[in-house]
Amino acid sequence: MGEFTLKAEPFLDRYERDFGSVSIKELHQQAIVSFAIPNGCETKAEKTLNKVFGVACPKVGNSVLSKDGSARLMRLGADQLFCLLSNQQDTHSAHLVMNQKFGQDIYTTDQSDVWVCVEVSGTQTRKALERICAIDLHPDHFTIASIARTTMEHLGTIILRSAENTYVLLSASSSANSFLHALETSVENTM
Amino acid sequence: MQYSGFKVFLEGLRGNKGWTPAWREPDPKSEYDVIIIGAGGHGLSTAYYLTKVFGVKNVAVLEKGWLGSGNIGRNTTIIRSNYMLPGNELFYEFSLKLWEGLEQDFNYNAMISQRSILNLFHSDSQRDVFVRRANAMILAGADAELADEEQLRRELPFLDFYNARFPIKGGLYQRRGGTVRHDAVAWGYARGADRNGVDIIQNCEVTGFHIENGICKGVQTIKGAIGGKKVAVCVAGSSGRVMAMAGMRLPIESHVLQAFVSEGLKPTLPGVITFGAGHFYVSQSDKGGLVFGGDLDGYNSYAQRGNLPVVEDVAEGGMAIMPMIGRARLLRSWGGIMDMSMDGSPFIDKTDIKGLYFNGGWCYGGFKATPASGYCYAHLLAKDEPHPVATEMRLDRFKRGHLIDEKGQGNQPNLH
Amino acid sequence: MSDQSHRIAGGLIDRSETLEFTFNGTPMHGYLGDTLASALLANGQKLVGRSFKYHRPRGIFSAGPEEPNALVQLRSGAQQEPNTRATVAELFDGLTATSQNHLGSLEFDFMSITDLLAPFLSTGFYYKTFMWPAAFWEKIYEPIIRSSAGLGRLSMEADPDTYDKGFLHCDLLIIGAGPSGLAAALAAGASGLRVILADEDFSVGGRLNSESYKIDGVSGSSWAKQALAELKSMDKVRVMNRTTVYGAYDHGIFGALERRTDHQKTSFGKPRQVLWRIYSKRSLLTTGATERPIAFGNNDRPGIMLAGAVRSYVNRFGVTPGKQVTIFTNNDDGWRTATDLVAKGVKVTAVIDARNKSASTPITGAEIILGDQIIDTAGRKGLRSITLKSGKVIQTDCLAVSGGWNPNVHLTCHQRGKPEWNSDILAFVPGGILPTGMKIAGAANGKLGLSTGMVDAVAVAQKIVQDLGQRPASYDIPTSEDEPQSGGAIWHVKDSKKRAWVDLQNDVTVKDIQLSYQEGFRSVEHLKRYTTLGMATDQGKTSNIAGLAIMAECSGKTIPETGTTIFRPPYTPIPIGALAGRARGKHFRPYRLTPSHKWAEENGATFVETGNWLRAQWFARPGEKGWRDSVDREVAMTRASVGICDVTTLGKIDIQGKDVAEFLNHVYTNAFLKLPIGKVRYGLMLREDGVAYDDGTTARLAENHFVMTTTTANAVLVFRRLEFARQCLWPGLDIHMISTTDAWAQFAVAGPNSRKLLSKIVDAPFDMSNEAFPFMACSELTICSGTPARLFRISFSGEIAYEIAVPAKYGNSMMGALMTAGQEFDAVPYGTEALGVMRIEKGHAAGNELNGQTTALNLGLGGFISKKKDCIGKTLSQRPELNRDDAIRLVGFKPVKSDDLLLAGSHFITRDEEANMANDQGWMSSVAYSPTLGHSIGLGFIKKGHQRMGEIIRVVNPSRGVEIEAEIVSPHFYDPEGGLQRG
Amino acid sequence: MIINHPLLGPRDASEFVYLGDESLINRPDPNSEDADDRFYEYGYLRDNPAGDLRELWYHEQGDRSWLVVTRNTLTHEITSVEMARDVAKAKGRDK
Repeated sequence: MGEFTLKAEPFLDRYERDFGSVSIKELHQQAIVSFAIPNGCETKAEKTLNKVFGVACPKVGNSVLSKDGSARLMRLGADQLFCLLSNQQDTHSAHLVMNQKFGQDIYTTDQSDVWVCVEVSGTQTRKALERICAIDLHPDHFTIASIARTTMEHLGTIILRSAENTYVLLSASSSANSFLHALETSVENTM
Repeated sequence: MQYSGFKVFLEGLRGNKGWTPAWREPDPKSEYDVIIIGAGGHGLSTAYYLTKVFGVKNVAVLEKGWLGSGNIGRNTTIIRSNYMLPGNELFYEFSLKLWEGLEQDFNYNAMISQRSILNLFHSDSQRDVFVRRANAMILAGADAELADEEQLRRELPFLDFYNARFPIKGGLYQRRGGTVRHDAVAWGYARGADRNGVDIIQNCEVTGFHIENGICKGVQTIKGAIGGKKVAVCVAGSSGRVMAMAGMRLPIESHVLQAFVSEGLKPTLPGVITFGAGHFYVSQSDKGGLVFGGDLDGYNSYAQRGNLPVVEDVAEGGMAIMPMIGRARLLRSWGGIMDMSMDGSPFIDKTDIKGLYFNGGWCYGGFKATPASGYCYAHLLAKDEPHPVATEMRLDRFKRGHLIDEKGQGNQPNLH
Repeated sequence: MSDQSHRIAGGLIDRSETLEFTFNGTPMHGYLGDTLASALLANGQKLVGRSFKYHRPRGIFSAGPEEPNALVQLRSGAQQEPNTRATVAELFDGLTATSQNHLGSLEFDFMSITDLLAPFLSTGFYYKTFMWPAAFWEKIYEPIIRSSAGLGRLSMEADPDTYDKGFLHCDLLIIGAGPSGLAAALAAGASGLRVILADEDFSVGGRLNSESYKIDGVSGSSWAKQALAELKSMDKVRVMNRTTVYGAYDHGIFGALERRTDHQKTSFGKPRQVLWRIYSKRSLLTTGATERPIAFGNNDRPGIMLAGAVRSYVNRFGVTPGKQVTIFTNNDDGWRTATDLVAKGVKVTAVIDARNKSASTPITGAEIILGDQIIDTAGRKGLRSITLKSGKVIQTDCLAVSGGWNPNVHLTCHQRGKPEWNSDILAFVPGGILPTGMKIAGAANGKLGLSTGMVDAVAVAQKIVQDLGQRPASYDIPTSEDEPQSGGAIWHVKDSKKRAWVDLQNDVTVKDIQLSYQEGFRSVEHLKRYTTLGMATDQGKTSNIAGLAIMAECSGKTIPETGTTIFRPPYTPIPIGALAGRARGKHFRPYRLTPSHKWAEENGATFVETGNWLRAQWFARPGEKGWRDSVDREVAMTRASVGICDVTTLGKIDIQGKDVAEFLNHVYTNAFLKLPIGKVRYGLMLREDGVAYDDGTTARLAENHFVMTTTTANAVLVFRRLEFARQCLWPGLDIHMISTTDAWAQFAVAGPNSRKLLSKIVDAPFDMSNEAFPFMACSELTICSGTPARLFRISFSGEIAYEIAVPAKYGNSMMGALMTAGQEFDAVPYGTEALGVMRIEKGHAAGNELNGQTTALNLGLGGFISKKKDCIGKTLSQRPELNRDDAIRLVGFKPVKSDDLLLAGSHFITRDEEANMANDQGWMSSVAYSPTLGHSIGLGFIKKGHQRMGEIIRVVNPSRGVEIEAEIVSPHFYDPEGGLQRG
Repeated sequence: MIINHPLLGPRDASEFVYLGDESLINRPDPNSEDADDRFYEYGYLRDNPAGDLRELWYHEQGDRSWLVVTRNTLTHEITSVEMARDVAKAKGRDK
């Protein structure tokens, strides 16, 4: 016992770079748990979520921060939500905690390592994202806390507008390097 | 009128006053032995062989628009016989052999150019599949040649051997494959059929079939009813619409395939080249345009036009294997409607309605089949039995479970 | 500069910035604001190119994108850009251009012999000859035709520039920033719409920059400048110059190309062009109109231009194309050219109006000739004189021709809308099915007067504002006047005996069109295809209508009866590089890396592309001579002790819900209803057509929690099909799926010592014994002091084997830990090749066997289709021809001579039968050299294979010129009873 | 093309994967007497209309929902978009 221990290695090696009016940063301590709502249990599930997070369940295409601000609930589909928890030392136990709280009301799956999580921020962010994102990110249209699951440069991506000029992007962890390249190129091409 | 270099010379001296129409513009007669619906490539070649080879005399071809307005007039002109399955390969090889003597046969220069077709492969397992195919081709009497990377580097130095996402590992050549001036095929067959006495009636849309007690006796058209002992439908792209008038549902969906041509360029590509890790195939026309295409748009359509995602996908495929075309410009894009069948292979068959015959389901491979399709359809119409190389192209094959699925994609037409 | 012989005063160019350039190596100068064409004209360069077929000397014909003649090769080396229209190429310092399509120099083109042979090269001549002897076509005729045809040359080097793409969204896309577009944008912008105003030119204003119009009392170009400034102050309006909207696609999506650095010598590492997809709720086409010429004898000489283009050069660029200009018109608009030239002090020799009608303004110093027409011209490399029908000869070095104006309907045709004939303006206007949400205004809609056009555009813009549910703000339409527009229907001069060009670029003459009619090519499409009219790089922007008119004349029909031609995307040619954007080279598609990629890199792995994945193929060790050495060693060491392979790429799907077991029973051929918790089961999936589709395993982790694995290749497709089954076929079942392929780093640990190795890393009290954790067991557990993990006891190699999964972030570290723990067993990492060898030794089907053409019966998996239940594909798998007696079966092959190598793709022929397709018995799907058995082995499909064990067959490979003999054997070469993996 | 997703609003069609005629929802009863014929027709025969077609699209790069889209195959105009799951339930497939 104890002879071997494993080290978690973030997908982009804690990448962080300031381009001036845009900066890109890997959020490497993000726990992600997916919630699936059992058939016919929408009301019950929404009640449970309200109880656990202290907020009403968001509508599809939107997200909401939990009452204590520690978790963000993103409604991706009719029966699917993602829960993002920032600054987690152990990203893989979050779903177990949730699982215990939910029982069979909601099915949970650990998604932490499915996704590389990147924050892009700065005044020119929208101009850079215009190059790869087909979603209309105009501030009147894609309001703060809006989310969308779409595709960028052949890669499935979830985009969240977390603040005025800040976006959190989730894309498959196995192609993290290609995704980062797409982002960097977009920023460089619009500088 | 017989065409020849001498005739061109003589007419040049006479101010080209002596050329006569390539075909007549007849009014329909009340009755024909065979009515062919559709003056596309296949319909016209059917009429040509029916009269020339099988001795049928009284034949009409009815065309909704202008002759050659189907996919014969909007394809990417490739001929080849690089198939794998017995139900296909013998047929396409027969077709390629007919192409080889066609111009002298119908006295029209269709610019049949056997400048080779090359299918690139990019992985070991893809190579295995191509070896299987190459061997099948040779066993069927066709030609096939496997080229390794080194050979391709020598022959096609402009391919991306240096920075490719999917490295080029080799390719399957069919040297006898190539390209043809597609419109000229329609015109050559039309002129030939017309000279054999076939009435080609343009602007004569068929509006219904005359079917009595399960027997087809003719058609209704916008120019009136026309009787026919045999009615041969040959309208790939519109098969569903036409056969619906006879109350038949088909194992076919109509899909749009886009095609593209660049501005004219001095000789750039020696032959046809296809990408094995994306959707792109290209050749160069005698006028100098790069003629290229890729995948179907993917959705059912009769609109003869496509959308941007496929345009971009095709361009990406092109740049992936030959980045020297980056500064060549796309001049025109257009769309054709494909009869996409349930296993990617066609039909030349009788129907359950006596006297009504069907030819269709050519997917995006109909052009290369033009001579054999017409020949075999003519054989079926004349003798009421399939030509030996077209015995598998039956409508009931799905019911029996006899699939001719080259790509292994199953009953989803847009994947073939 | 004094050396610019044809430069005159005025214009919108910046004379303080001199730009140097060369044409065919000759140094020349121009100014900022010039196009290459205006600079060439300023330098007195009349001859700029050769025509396509007859290699006729040609000069600049237009001042815009419709240019048929002045195509040049721009730049040099790998950046050489053939067929660039000089009329839209912005001049920059250091530009180099060369003329194209000639053999020898531009002045002495040997290929101009074709012009002398023209009588024998009439339209379609090539269809009538070159047929004998047949073999000569490829060898002789075609190479000659090909090298004389074509236009410019590619460098044949990879395009060194980069391209980018992007997405834009707007309420209203306005295409064309001429007077109508600007006014519409001002009106819509004032009403608060999100507007994009795009224009292909580098300076907005459209014809305002080329004409002497006044708007609101100032010059048209000044008004355009003011309008631009105002639009730029509106934060919801985006003005995009140098941006060509090239295609109208479904549902309001447009393609647009923005040229970012084409006006510079270098791109400074930035994308040269950006391809935009514009999503618009509405669009407004204000693309104006294009002038058309009149065909007459020898109307193709350098110096013969469109009259409006002459105005452009004089007014916008401060260049006069000639010193003695003659005007030939059939309409009022042509006269304005004379007025403008006179105002600029350019000598107008004569104005010839084919009608018997004169304009009101007197033209100082010009001879006015009414009711006459030009029948011939002289001057091979530059116009010298013209001859009129009346016999009069006029010396002139520039002829400005106006045949009226055609609305620019190009984009309205992209959804196969057919323009309609408007007999008032004698031109086609937009008609038929228009692109969704599109409106047309101004000259593009046939409202040819300046004032009329602007009023129309504002009205349409305000209507759009209303349609979008907003209130139109008040907008004062600027004051301007309509210029006189009436004209006559004169398409070509009938009395010309000489060749009269209709399509200048493709060398289609009036006679060619008449011959086309004579030979029966009478529909518009036949005309186009037979003569090549309108098929050149300009898509016939200046020639289609005349062609149609001449055909109408031949048939005695009207123009609309004769037909219309529609334009196809793109509006102007678009570089293929721009359409591809960034997706080229290594970035053609994304890379997916396995969690242990870094470890593999550090440990000598060779990688292979597997779909988008990059996987370790083998790990070479020093001294190994080739890949076979490495692979043989990896197999041998795994079978001898233990090997480790990253198998993360297999698809993983987390499935939860109350009805998962029932669902799996539907989608797998074999039974899953009673799969116990803690167990894994192999499963086979069929397509609904009964053909085998995918295989994998599914583990039951809890009552309502399952984990499915799929093959690497089908991961996405299986997920899609399962979602279809879940939502569309059995929507009542409670099933929830999410992909966890990337969540878990999964490693196969295989070999007799695999258990011992893993025992070292699993956390207590997990019991690894065969009794506690037998073959096909699974469990969640922790390893390495607390890392969550999943363990499956499954085997692809036939050995005692496990697959162990840890969260992907630990994957790289895990590989290291496994190797460290395995050191004492001489553990070996193995790649996909060794994996493949072991699966062939074991007789497992993989991608080469599950190729979408084979059934469970073919694969020897018929027994996996449960007789007790239905599943997807079962009914259709029972069709008779899929179950023929002589159906192919998957079996093993071993060479009769043990040194022989089997090759995949070989076909099987029964001994003593001839090798042909009729006797084809099947094919070899997978082969490997088995280090375990010491010879080559293969898997393949052969008719009735299961009944032919021991038969020797011919393995033919004619494409490689080899044939060997092989024995049909069981596909299970290694441990056929399967005892090892259970040990 | 743009598909107006009932839950997500307008999305570019490139986020979707096309399958085909909505009738693919109507998987026949495998236990019916004429199951062979019905599966053959279900699997292979299509109306393939030139006009309105109810067809299945999968929002693969989105919420993973299958949709039934009514689209005109001559003009590509889309007149309605429904969740396929609701359509399937309305056909009684959840029984």
